[in-house]
Amino acid sequence: SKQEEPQDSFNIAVFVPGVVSGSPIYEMLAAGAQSAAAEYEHVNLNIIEGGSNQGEWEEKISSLAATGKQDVIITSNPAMPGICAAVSKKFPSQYFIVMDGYLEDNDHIYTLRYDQEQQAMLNGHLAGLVTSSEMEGANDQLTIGLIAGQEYPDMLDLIAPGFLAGAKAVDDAIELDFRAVGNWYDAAKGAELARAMISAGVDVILPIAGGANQGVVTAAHEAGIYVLWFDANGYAQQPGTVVGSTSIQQDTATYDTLVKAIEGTLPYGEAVTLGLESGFITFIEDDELYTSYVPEKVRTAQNEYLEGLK
Amino acid sequence: MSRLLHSLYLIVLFIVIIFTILLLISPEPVMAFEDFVTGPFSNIYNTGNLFAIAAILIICGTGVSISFQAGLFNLGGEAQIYSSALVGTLVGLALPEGSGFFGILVVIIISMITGAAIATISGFLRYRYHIHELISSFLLSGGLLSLTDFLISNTFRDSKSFLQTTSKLPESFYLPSILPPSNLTITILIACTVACILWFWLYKMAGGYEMRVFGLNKDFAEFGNISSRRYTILPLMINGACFGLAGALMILSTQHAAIVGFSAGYGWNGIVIALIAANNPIMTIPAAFLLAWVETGTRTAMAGSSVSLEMSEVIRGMILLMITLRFFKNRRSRS
Amino acid sequence: MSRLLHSLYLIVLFIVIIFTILLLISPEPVMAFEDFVTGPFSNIYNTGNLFAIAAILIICGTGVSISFQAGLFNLGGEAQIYSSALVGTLVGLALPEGSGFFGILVVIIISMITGAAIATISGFLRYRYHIHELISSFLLSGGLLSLTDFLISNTFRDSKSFLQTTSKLPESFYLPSILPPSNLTITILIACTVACILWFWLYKMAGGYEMRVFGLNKDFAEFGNISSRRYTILPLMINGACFGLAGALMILSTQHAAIVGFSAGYGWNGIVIALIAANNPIMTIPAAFLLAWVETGTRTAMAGSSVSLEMSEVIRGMILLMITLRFFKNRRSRS
Amino acid sequence: MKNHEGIQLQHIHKTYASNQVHACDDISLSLELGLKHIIVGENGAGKSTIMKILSGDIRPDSGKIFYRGAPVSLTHPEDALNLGIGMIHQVLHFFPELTVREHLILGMKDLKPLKKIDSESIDAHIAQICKTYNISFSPDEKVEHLDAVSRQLTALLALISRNVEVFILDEPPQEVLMIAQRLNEEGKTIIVITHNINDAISFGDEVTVLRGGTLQGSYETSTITREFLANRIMGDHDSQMLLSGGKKRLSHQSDSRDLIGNPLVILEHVSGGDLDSQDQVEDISLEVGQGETLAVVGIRDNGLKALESLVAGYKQSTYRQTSGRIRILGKRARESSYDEVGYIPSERLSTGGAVSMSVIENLIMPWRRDRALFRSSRIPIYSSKRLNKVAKDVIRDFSIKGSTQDSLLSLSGGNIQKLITARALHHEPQVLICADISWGLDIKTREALFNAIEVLKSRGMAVLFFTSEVNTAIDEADRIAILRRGRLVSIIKNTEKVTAQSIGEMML
Ligand SMILES: Nc1ncnc2c1ncn2[C@@H]1O[C@H](COP(=O)(O)OP(=O)(O)OP(=O)(O)O)[C@@H](O)[C@H]1O
Ligand SMILES: Nc1ncnc2c1ncn2[C@@H]1O[C@H](COP(=O)(O)OP(=O)(O)OP(=O)(O)O)[C@@H](O)[C@H]1O
Ligand SMILES: [Mg+2]
Ligand SMILES: [Mg+2]
Repeated sequence: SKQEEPQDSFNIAVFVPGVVSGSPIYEMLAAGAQSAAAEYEHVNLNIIEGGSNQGEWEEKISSLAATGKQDVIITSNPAMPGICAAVSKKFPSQYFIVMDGYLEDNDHIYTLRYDQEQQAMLNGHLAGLVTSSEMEGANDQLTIGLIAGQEYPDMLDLIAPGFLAGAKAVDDAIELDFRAVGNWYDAAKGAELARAMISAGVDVILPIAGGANQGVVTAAHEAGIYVLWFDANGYAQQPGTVVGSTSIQQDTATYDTLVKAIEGTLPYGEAVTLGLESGFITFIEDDELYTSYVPEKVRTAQNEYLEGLK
Repeated sequence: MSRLLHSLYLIVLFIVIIFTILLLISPEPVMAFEDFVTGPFSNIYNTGNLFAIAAILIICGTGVSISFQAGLFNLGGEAQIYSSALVGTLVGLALPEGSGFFGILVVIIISMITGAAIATISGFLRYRYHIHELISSFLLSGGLLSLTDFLISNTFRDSKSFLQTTSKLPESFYLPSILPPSNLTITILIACTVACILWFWLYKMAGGYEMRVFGLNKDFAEFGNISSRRYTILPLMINGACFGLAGALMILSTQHAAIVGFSAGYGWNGIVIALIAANNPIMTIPAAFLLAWVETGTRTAMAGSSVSLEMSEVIRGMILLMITLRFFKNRRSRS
Repeated sequence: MSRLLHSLYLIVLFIVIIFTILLLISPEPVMAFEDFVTGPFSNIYNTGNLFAIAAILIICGTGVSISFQAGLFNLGGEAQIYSSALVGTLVGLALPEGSGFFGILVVIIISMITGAAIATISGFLRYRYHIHELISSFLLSGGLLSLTDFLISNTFRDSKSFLQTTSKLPESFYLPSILPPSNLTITILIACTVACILWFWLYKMAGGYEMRVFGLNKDFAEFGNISSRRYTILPLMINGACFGLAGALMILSTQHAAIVGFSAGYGWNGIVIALIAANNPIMTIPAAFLLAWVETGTRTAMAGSSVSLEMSEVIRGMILLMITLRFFKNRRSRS
Repeated sequence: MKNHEGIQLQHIHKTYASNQVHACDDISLSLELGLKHIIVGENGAGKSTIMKILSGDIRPDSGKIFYRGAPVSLTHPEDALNLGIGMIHQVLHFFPELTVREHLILGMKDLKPLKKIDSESIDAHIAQICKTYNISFSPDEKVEHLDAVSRQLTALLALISRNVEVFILDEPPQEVLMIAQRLNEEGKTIIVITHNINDAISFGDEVTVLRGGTLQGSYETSTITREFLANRIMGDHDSQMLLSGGKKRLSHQSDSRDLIGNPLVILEHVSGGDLDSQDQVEDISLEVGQGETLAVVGIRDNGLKALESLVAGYKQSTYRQTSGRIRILGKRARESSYDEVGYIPSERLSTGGAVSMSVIENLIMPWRRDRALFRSSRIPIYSSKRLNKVAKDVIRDFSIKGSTQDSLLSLSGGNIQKLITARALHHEPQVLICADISWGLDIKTREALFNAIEVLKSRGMAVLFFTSEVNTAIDEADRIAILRRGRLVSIIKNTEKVTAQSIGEMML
């Protein structure tokens, strides 16, 4: 059947640098791609998981490109633009889309990223509000926590500073306790780090550590302090403990981008940064778990900040 | 007396080595050292966890000791724990919610059977087709780990959870706690019992005796008319059952659900324990405590932010190597 | 004639098994099967990669064969590849940018020395203190893997990269390509040369003869005045050097930088290859191609038909197990 | 019918897959219970093979086995043992690290995996058997410290304690044969493989002859003569001459050499041995001259093995020389090359070769670095042609049955012994150190071997020969040194007056 419609068919390969299940950002990537493909008869979609060995990603993407059958390869993660650029050298006719990454001036690569600094500022502002609030689990000390899976450029240059800046917008005296787990899976070590932070007086933590997030939530729940969530709606993780969540609409963004690619209108070579105003980054205010657990005063202040940023 | 001196010397040596390593890699070596040494006992939570980790390690180490004593190499421990824990959990989930003690027993037995079955495949292949159990257990393990990952994160995934996990077992399946709020349950008692029983079997009963002889030199076993079928398959079966037990206990006492990758590393650590304990089930107890102490110690040192995660692994590796070296040298000079 | 029939039967059996597995797990089994079988040869890129993977496997397998033939067990291959690749890369980065051929040679030699040094530790401990090389290499490997992870992702990390990796080597360090755009470089030639040389040494020269005797019968070796120190240490040294070479070649031909975990699995696969090849360096060549074919085949099948990563690992494991099974059964029936 | 009460092998065929040797060709045997049966035949005749089949060690390609009238299927030695049939192989498989007691425990029938081990009653049991059969050794001795005879005794003890009814003994030493006699008196069936025709006729009730894998016939020993038996074994060759070899050959040669030639082996006040065991020697002084055979007779673990190891310089980690001086061709032990000193160790398979390696590879061990084996004297790479030529020469010269590429494992016991001997003699060494070389060789081969040694001796080779068999010493030596508890009692000239009895008395 492949050969009957060579002219018409449009093949999309989704390369997931990791595994889909368990990672909200990749789940949204897959979902967005699936709904875009579902709209067109002639679009074939293939989702390929690359696994956790970073050393193999380039080779795996290359072998996708080598088939020569993929009209576009879409992937997501800040490391991928570099890898796609390298592959592009070997397969100059292959088109790539990289979500959540940034690379200018390669006329076969389109990148799209979210303004993570802004997103972190939103989380940071709420953290500032929480730590200085009268909420049950909050203490007098003005320290907020950020637990990362690893230290990587965007984390150090954008997220952590954004997070602190958001908090300082509440009270300039607020300090940041930043620690890295060292990997993206070890929940037990996540919990240990969280406990250490808690004993150092932190009362609200933003974990950006993949599977290790769960350990942070557990430790926070035990100690009765608060957790914020990044990238996807996380209130249900532990109602009452997770008191704030930003999200990015990677599914919609993927859908929009792919539709343009299928229609032939995607401007390859461009690098887009989506900010708050685009609507692809939000702070989730309309969740019942948010409204019921977070005092009105805090919510109002957060809403003002959110509107102000837009 | 000289024995005592020697032990003292060893302890001092350890301390110096650990401290030197920390000095090299930690920004705050004194604090890190303090965290490392006293951390595991600084609060009930840590101490309880140390015991909980040790319990699982004892069981894994004892199991591996058995197959090592039979001269068999089981490299498939990782999957034997993980897959059998999943199977046990699924059976537990299928049982009525208030199954309590009976439910716990069923989960344990099912997990043990699963673990034993997986390991037995390798034993059978070795006996029947002379395929080295080292290859078959390793390859089988690779496949099963992925399969289990797949099953947890797709087929049996709890759609309400953000984690890649099955649903949680009902509370009636939780093992009774010792030292709350730590993870310690009666696992430590079970573990010591298992180690003692297997020790007794190994050194005081005919089957264990035959198995050890078989392990010393398989080619010559014919002389004693030792059944090579029995002692190729049985040790792996016991080993697998131990891993299954370890998996079930981790589920029943700590995790309460099969989470992706939750048992990673225990299969390998079982080998390490067995090696340190020179394949003596009773000796796995101190060996496991040592490892658990190093484990919790590096964790608390890390949580105190004085050491990074990988570095803590390095320290762990170094300490293990030192222990093994000293231990073996010591043992050798005695014999 | 019956030999031929038997081979045919084996091939048919393979096909049936692979197909059955695919039928069970793939939404489009026919296509997946086609991809699996022909995928590795469907384009230059895949074929090149198959050769590139096989090259590394040949080197690892040959190295392990040598220590196996001497009756020594090196379980530390993972670290011997990984750590020595890192050391090689760092030295390469320290050299002037346009070092070219000379730079490549230095990187290779340094990596080989590093790998050999690591393995030699175990040989020395075995000879001097009677600590089993299996224990020491395994434990040492655990520590070194973590240390290498740490060094790559902290001390020597390329702060501009999003990956956990060192900086890339300059282009003058890249090995000459064969079959661009694939990853295949002259590694395959190096690999076959190494296998042939070591085969030659093993079966046609006095040193190899002595080593084999030592591996088979220590008493006979002593009878013939064969140095037990030399043949406890040398084989591990060669084995380690091979792993170091494999690490260096992966860096110089494919990765161009030491990325965290890039070589994971090759140490174990070396053992698998050696066992399949019955420790004969020449036979590691077909064994490595078989393994590489399965590897590339599952990759292309996965890329073509949306089989999940875990499932593809399961297929891979199964197929390898089958191959090993048939292979050994076959070999056994011949003897 | 008496036969139905015994053991019957019917139309047994066995072809070894690896080399297509047809080791048993339609062999049918009927062995009556309660008798002493002897199996004889040349090296490679298939004796061990047929008995391994009866003991369940290997499976026949076709044929039936009946025991006490019922057909039996023997797939594992355990099957045979459960029927009461047990075999002692000449080269025994042991766990070197275990003690005698532990070996015996292994053999116990009523051992159940969950049964506790009661070592006291086991000791009592061992003591009782030892007393009954007049065997002496301590159950705590590690098997690796036992000599070949004691190992055989251990194996026999294990069979006795398993209540075996049919004992198959593959070339047992005299000590074992003596116990077998007692066992037979108790009604047990004994099957003995031997090359010793005197033993065969004096010990056995019935003798079965095999040749080239086929059955030559079974005879009651009371009805046949040595000459007849030798003839059946070897065919129509001049078996007469061979039977009368030994001392006769010696006596006419040694007349011409009264003087001992230039001493090539010199031991001066040598002490040492395995310091952890009885196997030690003290203050040994002796000389072996050109063209002379000196036999050292003694009990193996009372210093014989130690002396052998010290002189050969073998196992230096176990056998230490504490004082004295050893000079062979003016050099220390082990310092000479293969064409100066040849060594045939007493532990044939364990130290004499690597069983899974080929005949060639086993042969070239001593001269593996010899340029003559390389493609050219510059490049140290073996030339297959040259290797093959050497191997073929040796195989031909010593009429070894087997081909160069076969593994050592696929040779018969006697042929392995030939190969190891051939290796030591091939380069015509000036000194030969050897232990029990005739062990396991058939009459013809043994004769050929000693003739070959005579030839070398006439060219000046000195032979130092260690043996525990007094008769061999008397047959083959020019002088005999008698070792007792690690000390030399005396060194005597081997004249007509010397008898086994007189030497035996000095050894005790
Ligand atoms: N495992 C084996 N594989 C292949 N061939 C074998 C094997 N064992 C014995 N043979 C061959 O079978 C023949 C008979 O061997 P067997 O051991 O039965 O001889 P034997 O009568 O015991 O001789 P000997 O007196 O030398 O021990 C020999 O030619 C030998 O080479
Ligand atoms: N330790 C061993 N390991 C492997 N094979 C062995 C071993 N000992 C003996 N064999 C093999 O078993 C066969 C018979 O050996 P065994 O010594 O029992 O023969 P035999 O006929 O009793 O010898 P001989 O005729 O020299 O007395 C031989 O082919 C030999 O290669
Ligand atoms: Mg506060
Ligand atoms: Mg024989």
